[in-house]
Parts: sequence; C-alpha cells; structure tokens
Amino acid sequence: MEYVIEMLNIRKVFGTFVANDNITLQVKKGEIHALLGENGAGKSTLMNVLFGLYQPDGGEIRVKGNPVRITDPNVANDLGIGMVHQHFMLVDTFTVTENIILGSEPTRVGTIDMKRAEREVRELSERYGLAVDPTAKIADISVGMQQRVEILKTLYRGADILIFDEPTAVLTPQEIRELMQIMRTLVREGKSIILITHKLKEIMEVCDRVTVIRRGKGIATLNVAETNPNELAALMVGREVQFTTAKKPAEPGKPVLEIKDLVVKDARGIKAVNGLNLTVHAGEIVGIAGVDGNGQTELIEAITGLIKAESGTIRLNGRDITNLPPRKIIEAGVGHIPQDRHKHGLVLDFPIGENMVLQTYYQPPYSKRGLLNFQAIYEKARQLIREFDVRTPDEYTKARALSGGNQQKAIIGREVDRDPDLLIAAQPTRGLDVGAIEFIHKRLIEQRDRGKAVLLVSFELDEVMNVSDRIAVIYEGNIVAIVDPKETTEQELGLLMAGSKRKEAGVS
Amino acid sequence: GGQGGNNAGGGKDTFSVAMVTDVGGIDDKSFNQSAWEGLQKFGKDNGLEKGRGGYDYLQSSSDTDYATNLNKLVRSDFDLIFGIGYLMGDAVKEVAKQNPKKHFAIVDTVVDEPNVASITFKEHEGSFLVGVVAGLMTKTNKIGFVGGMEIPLIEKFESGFRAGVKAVNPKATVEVQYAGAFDQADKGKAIASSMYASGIDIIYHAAGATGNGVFSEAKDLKKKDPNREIWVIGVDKDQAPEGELKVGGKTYNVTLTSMVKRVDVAVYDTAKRAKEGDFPGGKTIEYGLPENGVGIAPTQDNIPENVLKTVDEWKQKIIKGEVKVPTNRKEYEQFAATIK
Amino acid sequence: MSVYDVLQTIVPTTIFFAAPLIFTALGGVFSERSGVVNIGLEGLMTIGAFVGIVFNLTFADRFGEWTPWLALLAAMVVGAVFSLLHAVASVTFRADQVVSGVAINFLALGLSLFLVKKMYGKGQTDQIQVGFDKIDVPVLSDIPVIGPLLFSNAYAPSYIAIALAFVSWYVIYKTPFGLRLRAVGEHPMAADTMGIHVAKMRYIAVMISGALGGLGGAVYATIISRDFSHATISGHGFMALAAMIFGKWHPIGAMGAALFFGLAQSLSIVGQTIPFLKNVPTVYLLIAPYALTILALAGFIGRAEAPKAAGTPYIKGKR
Amino acid sequence: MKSNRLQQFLIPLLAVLLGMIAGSIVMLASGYNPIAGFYALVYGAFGDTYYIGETIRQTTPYILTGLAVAFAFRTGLFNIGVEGQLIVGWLAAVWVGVSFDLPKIIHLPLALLAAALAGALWGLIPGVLKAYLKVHEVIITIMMNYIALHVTNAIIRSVLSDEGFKSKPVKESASLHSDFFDAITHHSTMHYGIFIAVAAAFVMWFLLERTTKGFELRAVGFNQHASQYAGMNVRANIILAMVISGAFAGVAGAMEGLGTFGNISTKAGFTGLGFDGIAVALIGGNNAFGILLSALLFGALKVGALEMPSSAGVPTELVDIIIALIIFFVASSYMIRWLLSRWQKGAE
Ligand SMILES: Nc1ncnc2c1ncn2[C@@H]1O[C@H](COP(=O)(O)OP(=O)(O)OP(=O)(O)O)[C@@H](O)[C@H]1O
Ligand SMILES: Nc1ncnc2c1ncn2[C@@H]1O[C@H](COP(=O)(O)OP(=O)(O)OP(=O)(O)O)[C@@H](O)[C@H]1O
Ligand SMILES: [Mg+2]
Ligand SMILES: [Mg+2]
Repeated sequence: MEYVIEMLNIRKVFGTFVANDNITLQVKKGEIHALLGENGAGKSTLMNVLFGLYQPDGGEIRVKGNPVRITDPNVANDLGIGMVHQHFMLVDTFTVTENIILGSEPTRVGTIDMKRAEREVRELSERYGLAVDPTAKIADISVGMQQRVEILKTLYRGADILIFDEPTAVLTPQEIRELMQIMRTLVREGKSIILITHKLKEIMEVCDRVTVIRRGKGIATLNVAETNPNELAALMVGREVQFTTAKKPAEPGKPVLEIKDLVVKDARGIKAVNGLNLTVHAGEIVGIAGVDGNGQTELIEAITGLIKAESGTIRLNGRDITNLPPRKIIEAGVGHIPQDRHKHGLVLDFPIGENMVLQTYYQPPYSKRGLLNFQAIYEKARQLIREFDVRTPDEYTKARALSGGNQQKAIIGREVDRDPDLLIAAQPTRGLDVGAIEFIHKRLIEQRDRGKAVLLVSFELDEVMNVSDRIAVIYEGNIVAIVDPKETTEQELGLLMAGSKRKEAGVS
Repeated sequence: GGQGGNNAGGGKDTFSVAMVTDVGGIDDKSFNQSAWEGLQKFGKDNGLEKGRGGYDYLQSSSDTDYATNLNKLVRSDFDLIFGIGYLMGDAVKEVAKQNPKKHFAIVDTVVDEPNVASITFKEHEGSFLVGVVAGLMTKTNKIGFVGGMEIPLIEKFESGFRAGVKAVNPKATVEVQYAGAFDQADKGKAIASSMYASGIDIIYHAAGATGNGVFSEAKDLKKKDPNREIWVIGVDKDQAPEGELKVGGKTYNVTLTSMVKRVDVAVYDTAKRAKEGDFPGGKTIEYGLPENGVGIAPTQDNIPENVLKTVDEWKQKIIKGEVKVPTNRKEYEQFAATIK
Repeated sequence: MSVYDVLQTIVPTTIFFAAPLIFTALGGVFSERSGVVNIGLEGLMTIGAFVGIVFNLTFADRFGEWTPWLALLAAMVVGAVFSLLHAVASVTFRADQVVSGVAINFLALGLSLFLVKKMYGKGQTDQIQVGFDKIDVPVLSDIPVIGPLLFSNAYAPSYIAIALAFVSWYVIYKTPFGLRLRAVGEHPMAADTMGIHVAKMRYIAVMISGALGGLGGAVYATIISRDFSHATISGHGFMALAAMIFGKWHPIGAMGAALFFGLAQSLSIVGQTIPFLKNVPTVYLLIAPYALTILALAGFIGRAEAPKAAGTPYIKGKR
Repeated sequence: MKSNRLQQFLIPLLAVLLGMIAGSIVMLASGYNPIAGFYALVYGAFGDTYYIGETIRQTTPYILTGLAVAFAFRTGLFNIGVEGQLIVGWLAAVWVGVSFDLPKIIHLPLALLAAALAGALWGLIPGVLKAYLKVHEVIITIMMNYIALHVTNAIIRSVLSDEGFKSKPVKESASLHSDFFDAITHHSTMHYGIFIAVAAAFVMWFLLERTTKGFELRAVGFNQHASQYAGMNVRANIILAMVISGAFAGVAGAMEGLGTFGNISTKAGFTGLGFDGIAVALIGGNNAFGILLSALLFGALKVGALEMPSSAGVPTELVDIIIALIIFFVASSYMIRWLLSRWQKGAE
C-alpha cells in the first residue's frame, strides 16, 4: 500500500527540550489516521512540522513518495496538505467567505470578486455536506460552524491530506457526530486524514489506524480494529487508566444553591435564561447537559455575578445573592472554574504563584494591613502545586508558560482550596488527556464527598453521565428535565437536549 | 577641540557681551534675531570676535534652560549679558542677584535689580502709526488684528493699533482675534481666511509664527485675484520679504508695512554704554518713537505719500506728548471716548 | 453675519484644516490595520514638512509651478523610507511599537532641525515662493449655494485628501491586499497559515503610513506655514492619531473625524466673530475643539475596537 | 534566571552605548568632532557642581513624569496626558503657594497635595470615560492636554497674575528652594524636589509590588476579564490607575512650580516634560528603579546638550538624535539579545 505522507524519524528541539524525538508517522491514502498522546506529548509540534510552521531538526518527510522540504505553509498548501488547527485560525471580524478565500482571493480587475467567492464556497460546502452561511461573520456563528469553515479553508485550496488537531475538544456531541460524518465523506472523496484527539471513543469509531506517541517518542502504530481503548490508554500514559471514576452514592444534604424563575439577557438583549429553576444540594454533583448556546454561559455568569439577572432570585445557603458584586458572591462561598481558562481563569502574565491567590490576595494571611505577604502567597502556591500535581519549573514561572492541562490543574487547585460551598465547573476537562481528566474528575467527586455542592456544565455527555449525581437538561434557557444518570441513555439525553421531549415531572 | 573649562576665558582686556535667546533662536525673524543683529553690529564695530571674550549667544530650547544658559555666560566671564524676551525676567533676576558684580540687561520687561538694565519698548506707539496707515488705507472700513497670546504685551500692540485706526478713521472697525499661541500657523491662516472673507482688507498681526499663516492666506488670495486689495501689516521686523509673490511674471507684495521694534538698536546702545562705563544698571530704558526704538518699517512702497505725511504728523504729536497712546484696553476705551 | 456667511467661512476652513490630518490619519489606518501601532505619525509629518519645504526651496527655480507637487512626492518617498526604521524595529526586531514610535518622533524632529542648521546655518528655512493656488473647481463651483461653499477658494490637496479616503476604503475593504492587510492585523497567525507573509504586509503598511504621514506634513507646510522650523508640526500628528482612533480605524471614519476636528477649530475661530459669542472669554473658544471632541466620543461614538493584533509583534510559532 | 537579571541591566546599557556610537557617526558624517561633542556633553552635564545641580534639577520632573507614564503602562493604560496633568499640577501648586500664609510644614505639603489632586483630577476624566464608556484613553488624554494648556493660561491671566502673564512667586513657606543646594552647586536651580521624586519612585514600586491594591491594579492591567472573574472591580481600578498616574504627573508640575521656577507663566506651548516622560518610562523598563536611571540619563543629555553648541559647535538637536537612537536600541532589545546570545555562543 502506498503512503501519502511519510514522516520518518522526525526530530524537533526547542532549546534543550526535545519535543519530537525521532518520530515516524506513515499515513496511507484514503485512511483516517489517529495521532494519540498525552498533553504535551508532541502531537501538535509534529503536525506543525508537517504543515511547514516549524522546521524539523532531523528526519525526512515524503509526500506521495517524494522527499520534500516544507519550508512554510504555502509549500504545504501546494503539496495538498491542509490543517485544521487546535486553536482556530479564523479572523473573527471577517465573514465565512473572506476567511476561506484569504490568501487566494478570486479577483476581477483588482477587486475581490465576492459574488464568485461566495458561490464557490456555497458549492464546496454543499458538495461535502458542510453547511455554512458564506456571508455570516465568524464572531456570530457557533464553534461547530467555525470548524466547518476551517475545513472548507483547506478544501478550497484543494487539499487532499487533511490534518485535524483536536477538532472535537470544542464541539458538542451533536457537532461531533456531524464532524465524523464529514470525515467519512471526505475519505470517500479520496482524501486522507490525520486526526489528533484525546477521545479514545472517537478513534475507535472513525479511525483506521492509530499512532501513539509519549513524551516526544513514537510508541506504536496499530490497526484500530485490532486494539481497544484500554490498551490505547495504557500505551499513551504508560499505566492503566480508569475511564469511569469510582464513586459512592451521593448523600444530598440541605439545598445550597436555589434558583427561582431566573431570567438573564445576553449581550444582544435576548432572554438567554428564561425563567429557570434549579436546586443543587450539599453533597451532590448536578450536571447541566445541553447544546452550546442554550443559556449555560449566562446562567453561570448570573450566579457568579458577572452579569445582571433581569428577574428571579438566586440563593446560596438560603441567602439571597442575586446581583451581588462578584466579590461578595465569591466570599459567600462560590467557586468557579471558568470555561475559558486563558481569558477568564488566569492572569497569564502573572507568576503561577500569584494566580493562586487571585481571589483571596486581599485576605489574611496573604495581605496584612494592605500589604501583600509574599511568603504566605508562595507558601500556599507551593502547597497547591504539590497537591494538585501542577507541572511547572517553579511557582515564579509565568502562567503563560504552562501547558493547558497544568493551567487547568492550577485553577482547580485554587478553587477547590478555597473550599467553596458551591463549586461551578464549566468544561473543566476540555482539551485534556485521559490522565488529566481522571485526576480532575476525582477532585470534583472528592468535593462532593466533603459535603459540597458541585454544578458541572459540560458538552461531553460521557463526562456528565460519569460524574453527575443528577443531570439537568437545559434547553432554550430552561431546565427541561432532570434525570438520573443511572437510568438514562445518551440517546434519551440527546433527544432532551434537542428539545424534542419535555419531562414535566421532577423539575425541582 | 574639547577645550571646555572655566579658566579658558583667560586674560580680559576687551569688553565682551553675550545674550541668551528664548526658544525662538537667533533667526526667528523677530526680536531674538533683531537682538542678535544688534549684538553682531556692536561686535564688528568694536573689533570683537564671536565666541568667548568677544560676543556670543546661547539658545534656549525650553524655559528651563534660561537660568542655565545665563549662568553659563556668567561663568564664561562675559561683561554684559542680555536676556531676550519677557519670559526671561525671572531667570535674569535670579542670576543677577547671585552675581551682583556682573552686568545684565533684560529686553521686554523690567527687572528691579541694581545690576540689571531693563529695556522696554513702546510697542503701542509704533502700532499706533501702522494703525493710522490701516485706518487711512482701508477700502472696506474693516480692519483685523491677530494676536498670538492674550498677554499684556500683545495688548499693547492691540490697543495702540486700534487707537491709531480710531484717530484717523472713526468709522472703521477693528476685529480682534487671538490664536492662543505664537506657533500655530494653521490657526493664523484660518483666522485670516475668515477675516478676509468677511470683508476685512488689512490685517495687523502680532503673533510670531502664527502670523506666517496670515501671510500665507493673504498671498494665496492675492495670487488668485491680483486685483484684490489685500494687506498684511507685519510686526517686529520689516516683513516685506514675507509678503512677496509673483503672479504671471509680475511681482506683488501683500505687506502693507510693518511695525518694527528696534531691539537691535536698544541692544547696541546698551552694550555701548556699558563699554563706555555708563551702564544703566537698575534703570528702565523705554524705547519709543523719539528714540527710534519703534516705528514704521523702511519698506513703504505700498503706502501713498499723503498717508505717510499723516503718519508723520501723528508721530510728531506723539513725540511731543500731545497724544498719549493707550497701552491697554481700558486706556483705549478712554482714548476712543475722546475721539467722537 | 448671515448664516450663509458663517458657513462660507466655516466650511472652507474646516476642509483646509482637515486635509493634512486626513492624509496622516489614513496613514495611521494602514499601519494599525496591519497590526503596527504608529504613534510616530507626528515624526512622519515632521519629516514630510521638512522635505516638502527643502525640496521646494531647492528646486523651485528648476520646476516652477510643478515644484509643490514634486515636493509632495519627495516627502512621500522620504517619509516611506524614514518609516522603514519603525518597521525594522517593530516588525523585525520585535520592538515595543509604542517605544519605537516615540523614537521616530524624537528622531524626526532632531534630524530635520539638525539638517536645517547644517544646510541653512539657522534654525528655520526661508519662506517658499511657490505654493498651491487657491482654486475654484470648474463647473462645480458654479453650483448655487454649495458651489461657493465647497468648491471655491480651496486647495487641490484638500480634495485629494478626501478622495484618498475613499480610495483607501476601497483598497482596504475591496481588494485582496486590503483583506490580507486586515487579516494580518487581526490574526497574524491565521494569515500566516494561509500563506500570507505577515512581515512583508506589515512593512508595506508601515511604509504607506510613512508616505501618507510625509504627505500630510508636506501639505501642511506648503499650504499653511510655508517654512520649516521646530514649531511647524506641533501636535498635528497626535491629532491625526486621535482622528484615526475617533474614526475607529476606518478610512472614512478617520476622514470624518479629521473633518470634525477642522470644523471644531473653525467654529472656535468663527465664534470670535459671532456677535453673541463675542463676550465669551476667549479661553472657552480655544478649548472648544478639544472639549467638543471629548463630548462627541463620550456622547455618541463610544467604544472603538482596535485591530486585535495591533501592538504585538508576530513571532512565528508562538501562541 | 541569573543571566536574565544581568541582561536586564546590560541591554539598556548597551543601547545607550550603541546610541552614542551612532551619534558619533552622525557627528563625523556631518563634519563635527565627536570627541569634542561628547566631551562638551559630559562636561555640560557633570563638569562641575553647578552642572551636576542643573542635571539633577532636570532629572527631578523627568522621574515623576516617567513614573506617571509607567504607572499607567503597568496597569494597562497609555497616558499621553501626562503633559496636561503636569501643567494643571503646576498651576495648583503655585496657586496654593501664593494664596496662603501658613507654616512651611503645612504649606509645602498642602501645595504638593494640591498639585497631586489637580493631576489626579485631570486623569480622572479619561479614566471615567474609559471605565464606563470604553472611550480610548489616548484621544481623551491628548485633548485634555490642550484643554489644560489653554485653561491654565486663562487662569494665570485672569486670576493669578499681577503682570498678566505670570503669577507672583510662591511664598517661602511653600517653596522647594534650597539654600544648601544653592550654596554647594554654585547657584544651580537644584531644589529639594529631588527627594520627593526619589521618594515617589519608591512609592510607585511599593504600591505596585507590595500592596494589595497594587496587585489588583496590575491584574486588571494584564487581564480585565480574569480580574473581573476573580471579583475585582475593573472599572474602579481603571479609574484609580489613571488617577494615580495623573497624581504623579501633577507632582511633577509642583517640582517646576515650587522648585525650579517658583511661579507659573502663561505657556506658549507644551513643556515637553510629559512627552519626554514616555521615553523615560520606556527606557527605564517601566520600573521604578529603571526610571530613576533613565531620568538621570535624560536630564544629563538635556542639560549637557546646552554646552555642545558653544564649546564644540554641535547643534543641540544632535542630542535629540542620540536620544532617539537610544530609544530605538532599547526598543529593539530583541536584536541586542540576539547579538548577545551570538556572542556568548561564540565565546563558548
Ligand atoms: N514553541 C515552543 N517552544 C518551546 N517548547 C515548545 C514549543 N512548542 C511546544 N513545545 C514543547 O513541546 C511539547 C509538545 O508540545 P505539543 O504542543 O506538540 O503537545 P501536544 O501533544 O500537541 O499536546 P496537547 O495534547 O496538549 O495539544 C510541549 O510540552 C512543550 O514543552
Ligand atoms: N513559544 C513557546 N515558548 C516556550 N514554550 C512554549 C511555547 N509555546 C508553547 N510552549 C510550551 O508548550 C507547552 C504547552 O503545550 P501543550 O500542547 O501541552 O499545551 P496545550 O495542552 O495544548 O494547551 P491548550 O490548553 O492551549 O490546548 C508548555 O509546556 C509551554 O512551556
Ligand atoms: Mg496540541
Ligand atoms: Mg492541548
């Protein structure tokens, strides 16, 4: 069988750190080839080498049998290689079409021929089943839609080898299913795909072969048909991994969070949360399941005081905290692991140590008479770094320099350590590898077992089903059903999330 | 070479004199330049060389430099040191107090120290004369005055000018505008544009580089329509060169005349007196019409004979003390009341 | 004074005040749209004014009536070359763009005055003899009412400035170059992955800003001050910067903002002649243009979003 | 870590050196003797106690304007309005200085406080507009500069003056004048303000690095979103940052009003101290200690430059060129770092 891509003994060094240590990856024509590895294993680096963003320090690349030197993305484009990046490479203020044609714009007398471009984009999207509105602004469309734009960008340039770097991390289950479908279509059309993902289920579902790397080294390449998730996980992490975190039954206590008839408007003035009712008790994890954009963000921001509630009440331990300033709410006992860790979770230019006291810096022992007590701050930081296994050179390192997983661990450490009565965790494991996910789930359950209330918002049905004690399904700003994870199925949840069936009972 | 140092000034048998300019520098086409011209002339007439021990100047690049520059000259052992411009008053006072044995002179303001000679000008008298010219020569009976900053010094120009106009042509109005700065040519041009558009045909400016804009506007209008009667009256120096323009091979000049302020004369005189041992320390010397310290510029091509004659009559009246020219708005009001 | 008379002074003044600001602000738009903050506009105007005047003085005899036009061209070329310093520092050497811009301002003023002293032996040049004429635009100036207001007694460069705003809009929003320019300023990495040379685009953009800033300075000096000294460009570049931000980094917006500044300035001048304002202390009229701008921004313009990547050097491979 | 520290010092130093070398080339190319030029420059700045006094006097306001710009930078704001804040601070200090008769121990601090408050007020307006309406602080501060200039001139003219263009001298009880410095520096205008400026640098360092409020201000400066999530009041902090920055600038004005000049005159244009403050802050790495050094560098260059025309025939503008080049080299520290690493590699 002929390989379309051969990366032979690729080596990439950053300073003294070997990110890719003689990795070999061979992709056959028409296959979906998975690239699997822990956070920081070197997957993105390898793909960036293939796409011409990095120059390898050793090894050889062959495309369709010919040795090539890919000096920049233009060369990759010319070789038919397209990449859908882990962090989207889209210009927010541009339309879908503008993003797609950027760099190879059709023109008429020096002017961009926008009509023709839109027509071409529409044709392309129809051909591959990638429904997008060519004239919509990127900032206005959903993440799943944005990803389709990324795919269209590569197709527009005639790519026949597509690299997907963690495409599903940011997608809802529905969108993931659609993406799988799209990938199958693409392969049928003769394209080859390299897929990076941390979700073993996805690999099992769509991939033909899988290459596992660990700490920059290639470990194995297997036929998916001949392996199973446990083996893959073990290969990747180097030890056995539990997929479902063991937990004892919940012992719910008094209500901690009580939301009554909550109405919250979003930035555009539309009622994103519309008369929502929800109660979370001490000692339980309530998972919010729902398709992105059904009011999850607004719900969290209203609870934490970041946006104003129009009407309704939010009570914490019986006390009305509706529309209090964020600090008062934090002090009342709310912890928050935000969805966007870079934007909301950390001050990336602060040392990791100072990030550990971002909410508590003004309280003793970190502050005395208006002065910071750095000894206490860094003492605390060292303790959290140890307890939560945050991999960082030291506590003075800027948060920016940490990997995503370690940044997330730092945030979780900080929030859990404050011992809040209510912990809100929004997408806490997005983009993390199985090992890290296992760690974080354990911590959430630990909190529950210590008698705290946990509100988990996640688009991962697996996660919601594994971790939650109760699942509240949110649809169009309302809780439309409360279900017991042990008594429901993904299908049922999916239907509820799509708003097709309303369960009147059990809304508490 | 790097021969700096304090004792380089060496043996001193000749009289040496220097000045500190304000930020305008010695080529500001205004009082700094004029002062330097006076000093140069004095130097040449007395066989001095430029530099230490002869005649020299230092330029200030901001008002914090005044004292430093004055002190530099003190330390270079100049016999007489001029501060040019009213802004330098405080610095001269300070440095003069610290060096009671040295001689200083200040232009445009009064410093009350025994070793400082203060030189002021009766700008109002000169402005009165150009006001007479404007009053007699306006066709529209609308005249403009553009001031730099609204300070007492410029008010002297304004009041004298208005009095001159009033004296010979009570029907004429004088539109007064201040640009708020001496260095905003765009503002000067815009003011001129609005004035000329409203029918004003003569503008007297006392606005430094802001006045460049006035000339620019006048020349552009003249160029467009050479038959239009449009005039600028310059200030401080003879600004005839600024008004020159060519249209279709023919040369025109929009400068009607200028009110000159002979800082050069004053500087020369003071230096001379100091050299001759007659330094007027502690005194204020006012240069007015009798002293030829202010007056109407030598370039008078655009002014008819009869107007010049009237100007001369007024000049004599002022010199004789028959007319007292107002120096501020209040005095002007009183003056205007006597006309009607 | 009738309303029409007032307009007749205000409108032409507004336009001539605005023209140098429009050119320069457009330059700023190009530069910042590409992601390079350009606080050096003041310096670029200074260089332009210097070159415009020196060229004019030197070659007026040879080129006659063409001199001012050629002087503008020369100012653009030198401005573009001079701005290369900013480009090299902030694109290639990843300098803090604000710092580099500040350096441009210092260097421009120091260098041009230094050269003036070297060349003329004094701190300011002579007055130029050949400037731009006031023109009446044929046909258009005969239109009743608006003809005399908009098309009489004006300078050709003013119209060019306004036209150039529209040309810039077209270039930035309708051509591949513009699309790439904006992409580089919003998300340079995205542009890079699409095969666009980020550095090259930024160099070009900065040089355009140099050319237009130079042009703005030269227009100012040629039409308004007619000589060059330390005071020729005093704060106009910063006003252009303000116009660019006020106009939300949009060419037409920048032009509108520049015209607004011009209007505010000319109102403050005309205000001194309007009878009922005559007794208002001058200071109110002097600060009116600036206070009006603040009110306008606070009142109805509000927030403006800079191009996202503006101010950050692009380093390949860095997230 | 250690080599980083070293580089932090080395880079500005090398930048200054490269700037001087480039300045020499300019002098050579235009026919001046660079050795004479630099000799004059250094002599004019440090040649004897008088010049040292003048250099320190010039350094004093530079420290404060540098701090003002840096404080804003460190809290995520760009304050181009230091110039205007300085002018109103100057006015307020003089106003208090001439209007009261109080014991020095009350009068002087009161005048300084008035200056700080005036500067703070001038910073408050752009701060509030930024915090509540998201109006870009750069435009507002530029506009506020002009307003400060004209309003101050009008007040001097109509309220404060006896002669129409300048105020009376401030009372002895509000003056920073120092007989001691006067005596040891041969009548330079150096005054006690330098102590205030150095103390202000310490205050800025302490405030930002050691206090709880400083933590908040820096956090908001780096990431408003995360700060808001962490319960900080973003708006209040933006306003506070502008107010403090303005207060530093206002005190810079007091240095001029109570120290160098002892009064205030109508201004034909900006003092330039505020704009130069941007460069001082940036060369000083926006850090309090660095600003002390870069202000001294600026002060020395500016004062030393005055000696260049008379004793070396070099125009003072050359110093602007050198300053610009130094700023370029500081800005392009990446280049210097790259050269250093090259050089280190070569040495290994
Ligand atoms: N530009 C860089 N400079 C220095 N080191 C880098 C750089 N990029 C990546 N690395 C190093 O290479 C390692 C591999 O990074 P890479 O992004 O390839 O990981 P990954 O496998 O894609 O991880 P994830 O699953 O989190 O996406 C990182 O842990 C980091 O230490
Ligand atoms: N430009 C860079 N210089 C130095 N180190 C870098 C750079 N870019 C990335 N790194 C390193 O890369 C690592 C982060 O890579 P990693 O791929 O593990 O993060 P991630 O999990 O992909 O993060 P994300 O949450 O964004 O997906 C860090 O260890 C960091 O030190
Ligand atoms: Mg990755
Ligand atoms: Mg990742």
